[in-house]
Amino acid sequence: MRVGLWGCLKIGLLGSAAAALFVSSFIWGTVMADDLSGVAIEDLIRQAESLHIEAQQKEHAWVVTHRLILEARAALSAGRIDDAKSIATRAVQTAQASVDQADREQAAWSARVPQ
Amino acid sequence: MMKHSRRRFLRGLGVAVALAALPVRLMARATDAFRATKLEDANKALFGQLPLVESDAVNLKIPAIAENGAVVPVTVSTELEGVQAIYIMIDENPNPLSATFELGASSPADVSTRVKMGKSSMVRGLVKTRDQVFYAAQEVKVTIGGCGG
Amino acid sequence: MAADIKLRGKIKDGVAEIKSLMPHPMETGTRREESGDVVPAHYIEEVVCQHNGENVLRAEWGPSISKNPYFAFSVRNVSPGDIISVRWTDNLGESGSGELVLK
Amino acid sequence: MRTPCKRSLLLVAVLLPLFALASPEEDLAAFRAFYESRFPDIELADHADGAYALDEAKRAQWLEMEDFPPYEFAVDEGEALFEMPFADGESYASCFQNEGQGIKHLYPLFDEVAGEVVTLELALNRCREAHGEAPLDYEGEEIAALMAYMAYTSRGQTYDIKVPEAGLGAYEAGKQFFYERRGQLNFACSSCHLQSGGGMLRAEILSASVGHATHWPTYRFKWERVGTLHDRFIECNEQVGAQGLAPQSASYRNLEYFLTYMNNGMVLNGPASRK
Repeated sequence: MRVGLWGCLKIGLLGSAAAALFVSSFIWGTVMADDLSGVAIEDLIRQAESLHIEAQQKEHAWVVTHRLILEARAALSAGRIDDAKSIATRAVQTAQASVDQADREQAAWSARVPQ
Repeated sequence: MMKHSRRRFLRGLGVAVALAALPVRLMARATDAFRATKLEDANKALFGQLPLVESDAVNLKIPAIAENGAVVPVTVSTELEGVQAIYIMIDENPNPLSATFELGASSPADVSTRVKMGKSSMVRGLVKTRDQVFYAAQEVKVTIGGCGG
Repeated sequence: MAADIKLRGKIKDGVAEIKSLMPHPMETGTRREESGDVVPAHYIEEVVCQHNGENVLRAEWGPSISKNPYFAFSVRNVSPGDIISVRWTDNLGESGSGELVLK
Repeated sequence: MRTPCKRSLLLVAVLLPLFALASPEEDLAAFRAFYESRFPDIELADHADGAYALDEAKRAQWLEMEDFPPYEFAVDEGEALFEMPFADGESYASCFQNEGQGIKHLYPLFDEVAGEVVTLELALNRCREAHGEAPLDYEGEEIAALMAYMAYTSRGQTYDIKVPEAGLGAYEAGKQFFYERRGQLNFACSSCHLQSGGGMLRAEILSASVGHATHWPTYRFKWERVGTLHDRFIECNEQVGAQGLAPQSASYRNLEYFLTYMNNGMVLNGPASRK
């Protein structure tokens, strides 16, 4: 059946077009998601900064946090999204650890005084 | 961290006058020897074909482990007669020849200074008489300081 | 603030043991500033020591002598009142000097 | 980045009753006893030479340096600076007892009126400001040279730092700083210089904290210049991965107060040279 065959072809073409659209929309979606994670990374960096400032106020800030925050910012503005994300995550971790250290040491220090 | 500021050192006014009164130099600067990057080349530039003889008569005082590679105290002395010059060489430095000391007739062969060492190296103290060169050598370890480094 | 060579000495059995310290940066010409710029070579090339105006010792140095060089040497046949002088000249043509009257 | 100390003494005062409080005198006795039992063969007074009291080979090299140490230039510069009159005709001598000669061992002291620890560096800058001069950079060469000269005129004086009732908060804050772990390496001053004092950190011998405050300012061959105790605090903090505080911040002054009190009975031997 010619018509049928053509019809099949048409359906097939339409199908591929739809599939192409679907795929491209998927890619577009990924781009959108990346854009969103750029904002998320910015949030991570801000979180690290605010914890870092808290540690500074408690006089327990770490050198590494400062360095990681700068590196995360540089990676983000260079468009190295994956790097930026992992560096920012580490910045948050070290900043949190420095704040935890400050809080812990408020009491822990006294055990080290020779009696 | 630390601020390093370099100072300019003023020159004494009397220096130019005093320099003019200096007797003629005994020797021109041993430029080739100072520029040599290999121990053999420095030796050749300084001593030509003279043989170098390791000798207990040369006293080389230098720490086996340097506290700080930037300031390693070193003394070279000898009781040998007729010493004309003393030399300090550091094998592993970019230019092994560190210093030469030409002695006048009334100067005992005994000099001390402090040298820079980039890394662990053999250090040599050499003394030259009219026709011979004697030396003592010692390995000096330069530690990369942990906290202090 | 200019600082001259610091000199100290004592006589022992007619031999003067002289110690000197010379303020000088002794730049090797290979060190870099934090900015990455190479600090130009600036080091003492020659040191001349005199006893009552007579040359008794002449040293030539490379840049591997430490910053603010320390230099000790001895002079024979000295008496109290004798004058020991030391003068350096560096690769930029600058110089410095110091004098000591032996006691 | 350094932040000034914002920890209020009030907070310390609130926390103090939470644990057994030893008096400064008891602290000092326990501190000295600790080092005496750790180093039974070393006179307490010898710790003023730091790691050089603990190792013969290092001591020999150091003595060679001390024979003609590079800080002598700083002492001369400091003397010239000290005697240079201010624009109003006065000079540093007018701000200190005994015209500033042989008084370094009296610092740091607790100023009961201002309610804070006053170090000699702080007193020097306050002197300048009182006479209309701009304060000196605490990390600069001039203040280090002045300190070198003032230490030189004070050599041989014995430390006898006092902690009045009002100064207890500052003393306790300094003590806490000494024992608090800091930085990514999670080290306290005491981790290296009390617990592990005399031990090795890579190629270095860790000095004891008795004697840590007696020999400042110090020419460090690593710095290639004379630096102050607070320069060293910043460096120590950075070495354990902590951000250094501002020189002459309240916390560093309190730390200096505690450390110097722990040197009571020892003799001032600054300026000095260290590797």
